[in-house]
Amino acid sequence: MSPDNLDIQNSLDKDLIASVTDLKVYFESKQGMVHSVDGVSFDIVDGEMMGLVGETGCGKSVTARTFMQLVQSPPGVLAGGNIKFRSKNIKNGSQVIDLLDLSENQIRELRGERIAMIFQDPGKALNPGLTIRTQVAEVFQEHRENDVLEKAGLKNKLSGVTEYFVKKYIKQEAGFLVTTLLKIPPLSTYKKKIDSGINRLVAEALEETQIPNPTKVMERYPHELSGGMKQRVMIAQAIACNPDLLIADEPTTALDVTVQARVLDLIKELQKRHKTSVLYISHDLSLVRRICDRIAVMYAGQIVETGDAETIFNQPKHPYTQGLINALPSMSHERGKLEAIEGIVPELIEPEPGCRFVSRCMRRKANCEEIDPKLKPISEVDKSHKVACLLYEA
Amino acid sequence: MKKNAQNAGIDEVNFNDSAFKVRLKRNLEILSNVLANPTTVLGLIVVIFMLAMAIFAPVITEPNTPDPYQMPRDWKAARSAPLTPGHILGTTNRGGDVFYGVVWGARTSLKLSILVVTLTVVLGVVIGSVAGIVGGKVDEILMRIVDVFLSIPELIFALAIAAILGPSFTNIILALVIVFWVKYARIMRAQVIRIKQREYVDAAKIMGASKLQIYLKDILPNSFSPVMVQATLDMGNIVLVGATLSFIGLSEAGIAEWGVLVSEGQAGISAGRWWASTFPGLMVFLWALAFNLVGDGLRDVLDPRTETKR
Amino acid sequence: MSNSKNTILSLRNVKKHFPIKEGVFQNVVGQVHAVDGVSFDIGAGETVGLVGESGCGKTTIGRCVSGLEPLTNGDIFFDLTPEKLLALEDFEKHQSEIKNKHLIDEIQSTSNISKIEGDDFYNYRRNCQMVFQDSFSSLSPRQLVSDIVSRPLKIHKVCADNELIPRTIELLEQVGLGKQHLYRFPHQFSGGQRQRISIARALALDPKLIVLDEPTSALDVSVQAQILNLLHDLQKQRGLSYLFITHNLSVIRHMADKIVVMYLGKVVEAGKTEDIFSNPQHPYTKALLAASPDLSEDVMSDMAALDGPIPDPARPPQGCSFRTRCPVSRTECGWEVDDIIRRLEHHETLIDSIKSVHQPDAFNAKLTFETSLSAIELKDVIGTNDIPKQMRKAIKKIEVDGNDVNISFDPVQTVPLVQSDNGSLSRCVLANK
Amino acid sequence: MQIRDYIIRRLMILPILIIGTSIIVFALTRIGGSPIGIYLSHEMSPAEVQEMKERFHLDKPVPVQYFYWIKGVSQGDLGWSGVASAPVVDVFPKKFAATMELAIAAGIVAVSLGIAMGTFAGARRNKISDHIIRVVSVSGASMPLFWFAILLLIIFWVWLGWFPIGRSDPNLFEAIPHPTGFYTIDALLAGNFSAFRDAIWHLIMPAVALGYGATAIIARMMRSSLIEELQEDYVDAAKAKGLAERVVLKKHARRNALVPTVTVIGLTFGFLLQGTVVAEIIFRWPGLGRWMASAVLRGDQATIMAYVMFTSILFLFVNLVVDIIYAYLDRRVVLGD
Repeated sequence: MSPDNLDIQNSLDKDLIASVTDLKVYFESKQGMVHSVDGVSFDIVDGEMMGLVGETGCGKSVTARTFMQLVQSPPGVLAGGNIKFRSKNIKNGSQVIDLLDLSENQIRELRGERIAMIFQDPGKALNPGLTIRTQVAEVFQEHRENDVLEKAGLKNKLSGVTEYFVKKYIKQEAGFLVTTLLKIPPLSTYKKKIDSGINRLVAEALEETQIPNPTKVMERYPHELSGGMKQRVMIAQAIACNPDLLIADEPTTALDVTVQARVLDLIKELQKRHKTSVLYISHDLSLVRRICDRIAVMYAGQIVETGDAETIFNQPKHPYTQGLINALPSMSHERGKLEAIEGIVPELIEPEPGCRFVSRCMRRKANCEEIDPKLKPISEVDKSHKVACLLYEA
Repeated sequence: MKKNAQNAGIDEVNFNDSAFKVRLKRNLEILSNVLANPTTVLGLIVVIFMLAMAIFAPVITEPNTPDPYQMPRDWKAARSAPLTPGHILGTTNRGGDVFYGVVWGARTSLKLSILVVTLTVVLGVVIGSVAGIVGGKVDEILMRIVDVFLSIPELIFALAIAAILGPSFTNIILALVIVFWVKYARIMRAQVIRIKQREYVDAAKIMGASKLQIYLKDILPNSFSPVMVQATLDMGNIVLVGATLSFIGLSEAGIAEWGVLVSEGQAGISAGRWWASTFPGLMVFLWALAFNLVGDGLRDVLDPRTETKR
Repeated sequence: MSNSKNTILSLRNVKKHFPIKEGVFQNVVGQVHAVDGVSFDIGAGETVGLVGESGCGKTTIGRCVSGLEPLTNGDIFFDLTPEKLLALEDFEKHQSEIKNKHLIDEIQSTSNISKIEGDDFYNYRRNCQMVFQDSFSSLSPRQLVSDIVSRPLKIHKVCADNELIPRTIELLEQVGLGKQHLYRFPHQFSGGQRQRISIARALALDPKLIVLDEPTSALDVSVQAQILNLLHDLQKQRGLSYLFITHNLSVIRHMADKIVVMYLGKVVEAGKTEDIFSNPQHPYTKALLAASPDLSEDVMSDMAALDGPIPDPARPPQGCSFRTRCPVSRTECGWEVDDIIRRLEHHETLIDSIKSVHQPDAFNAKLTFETSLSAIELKDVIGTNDIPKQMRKAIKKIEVDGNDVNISFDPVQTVPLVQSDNGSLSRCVLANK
Repeated sequence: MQIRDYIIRRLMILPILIIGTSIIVFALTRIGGSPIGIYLSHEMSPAEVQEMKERFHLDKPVPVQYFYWIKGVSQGDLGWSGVASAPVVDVFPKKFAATMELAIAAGIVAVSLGIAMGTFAGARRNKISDHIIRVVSVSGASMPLFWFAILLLIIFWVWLGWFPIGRSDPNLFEAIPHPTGFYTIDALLAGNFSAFRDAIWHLIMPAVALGYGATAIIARMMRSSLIEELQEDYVDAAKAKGLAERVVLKKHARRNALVPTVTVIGLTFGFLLQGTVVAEIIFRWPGLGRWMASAVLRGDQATIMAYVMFTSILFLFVNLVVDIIYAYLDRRVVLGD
């Protein structure tokens, strides 16, 4: 651990698993720089579910992808900020690292192992050309070499060249020569054992997400499964290594309501059982309220309000959050009297200073167009409820 | 207040816009997108150069009499190397001026490609549209015919047709038309079937638009861009195949055509007279390359997938 | 139902089946029962909400109503006066003794949308318009807004050429756009604005009915609210009727006067909005309500989740089609042999050892296993709690005969829609009592 | 549709296509003036012509003529080749192996090089190597084969003298038995290494010339489909599992990108077949293509008909195989027309 990492370590509160500070991700375009994520800060409390809510194009998905360095560059540009993350189960104990500082190889060790991700459309996030087994197996092969060996009954039983070959095979690093050698005796027996070991791990992982008949399902191709089933496979894959942080990017948007309910139940249950922290991204405020402990509301690349779920829902402070809640058709509204937020989302190309919401805001003040509001605690009492609005600045 | 104007975006009032102006602006926008790609611009420059050469051929070199499309023969200067006075690119074994062939070959190629592309596009679009719209048995039969045509490699097919019709430039045109229309029929049918399922076609049906109206207003304009891309590519390909047929010997001997010239120059190669084949061949290559580059550029811009994203 | 108003649309036992083609010759091997006997009425100025999950047939109904799909069976009547509706209902009840034959004939020739032709059909086209979910796909990318909105006016020659543009501007203004938007292409607008253009186009012919097929599903909540308000205002101003198709229950509660809940091509519950939301009768409706996070005010309440997949609509379960996922199923739900086979999903070895299934009808079958042990195992499994208790009770006979197992159930008819206490219709054996 | 049904359907359409092709070929001979030309070997008197007409059923209606022709073809009667002064059936097998050897060699060059180049360029999008490969592949697709071949000839035969032309050194191959007709294989079977070297040496230039265009087409397709696959969500999902870039590329993206490329490879085969006509003329390769070229020039209809029929049937079969591979590889597709 290098000395400059030490002060970062000090700066992450003990109860947090991750903390995003002033994150800026821009995209190059013909018209100019698009400020998709523009100074986003929020914390994820260890063992809790954090909801990141916002409408289309507000930058929530980009934020999530930045955790894993999955933003394509170019056109993506990391313009500033950091994401501190407490990686807990690594050999030398828990340590705090800046996810954006990691090299390609370092982040790769974390992906799927300490941080995992569930994607919006399971139909697209599973490779159509590979069986479920092959795809789920990869997680174990990449990160759980020892478990595979143990399941195969080969732990501490291998040595020398055999061990080298077998490990290469598990890690998917085997070239043509090794692959061929593993197909002929005596090495082929090891290969068979490894394969059946992997099979058992995959079946267990699928079982965990309540997939009926895992040994059958795993031989299928993605298009042979229903949407809900595919999402379960994605979840199984994500939690296979029992990660510290699970990023769920609109995991139920592509599903029907009743299926959505099942998947949500499953995520919640697994989160409780494994004490995983979750960053749950959604456009649906009422859904997030239901399963998350804390919520951050995003608008046009910035966080406008954050706090615990009930507070945000019952005492929203930011005009945008209020508008969002009021726009939901609920019992209290008379027909045709929804409180819509008029206007449209501003362009994010080289935005001017000032509040992004100003053009649609019903409560704007004279200086809203000039001053960039900062995310600040609403009161001395409740430090966790923060809002970025001039109305609440003294 | 700059910010507000920006936020309002398309709400800005510009009432003097007319439909014509907007369409013109949109087409210019597409054009500027096409021109944003440097390789496309390069292709376009070469295309313009070639077209200029074809159009101004009588100005660049003095036309041969009586038929300017026939190579002039200067038997005394046969086998001259390039940079010989009067024969800047040298001459062939039989005294044909390579420069004359290069310039008038452009004119021949332009004639060939425009005729073939126009005829094949019309034929293909009509047949493809009928197959796509009528569907059922008609579609099945038309598509089997298309399959049969596609099952003979195009050069061999054209070769056989031209051979049986007898060697002449007109027969090459005919042969190429017979071979090339199928592509357009296929593309057009696929497009029509794709567009037919769009909801705006449903919307037009619900309005009560007639089938002809739907075809002309909804289906045709929205399915034409791949045809246009293919036509651009074929402006090059047709010259490529046409020149190959000429090279094999299916044009009238002695006409000012690049393939004929390459073939004529071939005889001198073993004696080291490289120029008579190299220059006209280079012209075929540049012609095909230029149209290919422009076609690729068009495809990138007109691709329906990128279009919906914008 | 009030007697003074006309009924704009009346669906009577509408069926739409799509053939399944398979094999080398693309032979028709079965029918997907996309819509399987649906009836409901839409009154003048009324909004009827059609809800259900994807694949339940709601969109197909929208397409049938707008005349895009011919019906397999049943009738759709347009604009019936109260007398005509009464006559029609009377005719259906007592087919043998037709009282006023000429009125029925008149209705058939002027109001039945699959029978009317020529001018009458043209008239229907003007009066029934549609707004689609995907505003990108429903607006031609190569037409200007002015072309799109004025097109219906041109087709029906509603106004003179020089009035075309003023009329178009008027329409745009009604949906909250203006003349500055006239000469723009659809891709230059945001999703909400494109949906407004679609609505303007639908309004152009001044229709009586608009079919709204998930008009706000692709939009963000804040924009959705704008569009819902607009739709409501237009309805008030023009006395429009809406057939509002959606999967979103909170939207439907906000918009609809009456609700029709569909499951597997059939109506499972229908009634007034308040009744259905305050006191749902059908277990499926209850599950849908519980699964919608924005409906229940109690945050901590568990979301009711339904077990199992939706059955294949090519072979929909007889009896009650919801019983395979129903948390409160009964013995009399109409269990059949397929249910047992579905349950065997969880018993790999058993389902693998089935050699053949001989099934003379849905309620009787002979399952042949590879070994007699498997046959006995099946009987054992059926005895355990892996099989719902109610289903077990419904089995009339189960006999092991060597490698064969003979199973039979009591045949049950399709569960009818019946009036329940709160006045809504529900298709459930529980309401049947 | 099931893969099995799809294949059966394709197999059932095949005879229709073959019959269709034969009708076109037959029709061609009827357009081109006197169909009797096929059968004439020397000038004949009107009486003799009349007799020939009857002998070959040319006085009957056209459909009947077609029937007799097909009957003849199916019995191995492909007519008399004026160019070769021998029955077409006898000449065909000798020339066939030469052409196939060339086409297959070019095919191997094109497929291996094309896929490698396409993958390389697609994975390094917008880097220098990608630009170079793009230039090479765009120019390859618009390169006239007759010109490229002549350039190779000028440079490597006339100027540098590195490669010979023709098919082989006749001295080396006279002594060797020819069980397959493929000189490279025959030389290997005979264990004659210098003959093998000679065969390869003669093969390189024509194979490269012929293969260049096909390489370009395959590389271009591979590049664009790889780029498309790399944009898919599942590639991100694979990365999110912590897989190495190499595994993501090889196991996930490249595999799926190969699917559309396979179709192009099938079409490329037609490209290679037709290219042999030109390549064989220029490199003096004694194959079917060169025979066809001289038949074309001399109006030898029997040879033309036989050649066109043969290449299209071969092309049809190759594409059938490719389609089956495609259907097998791409499990996503709902198969159909």
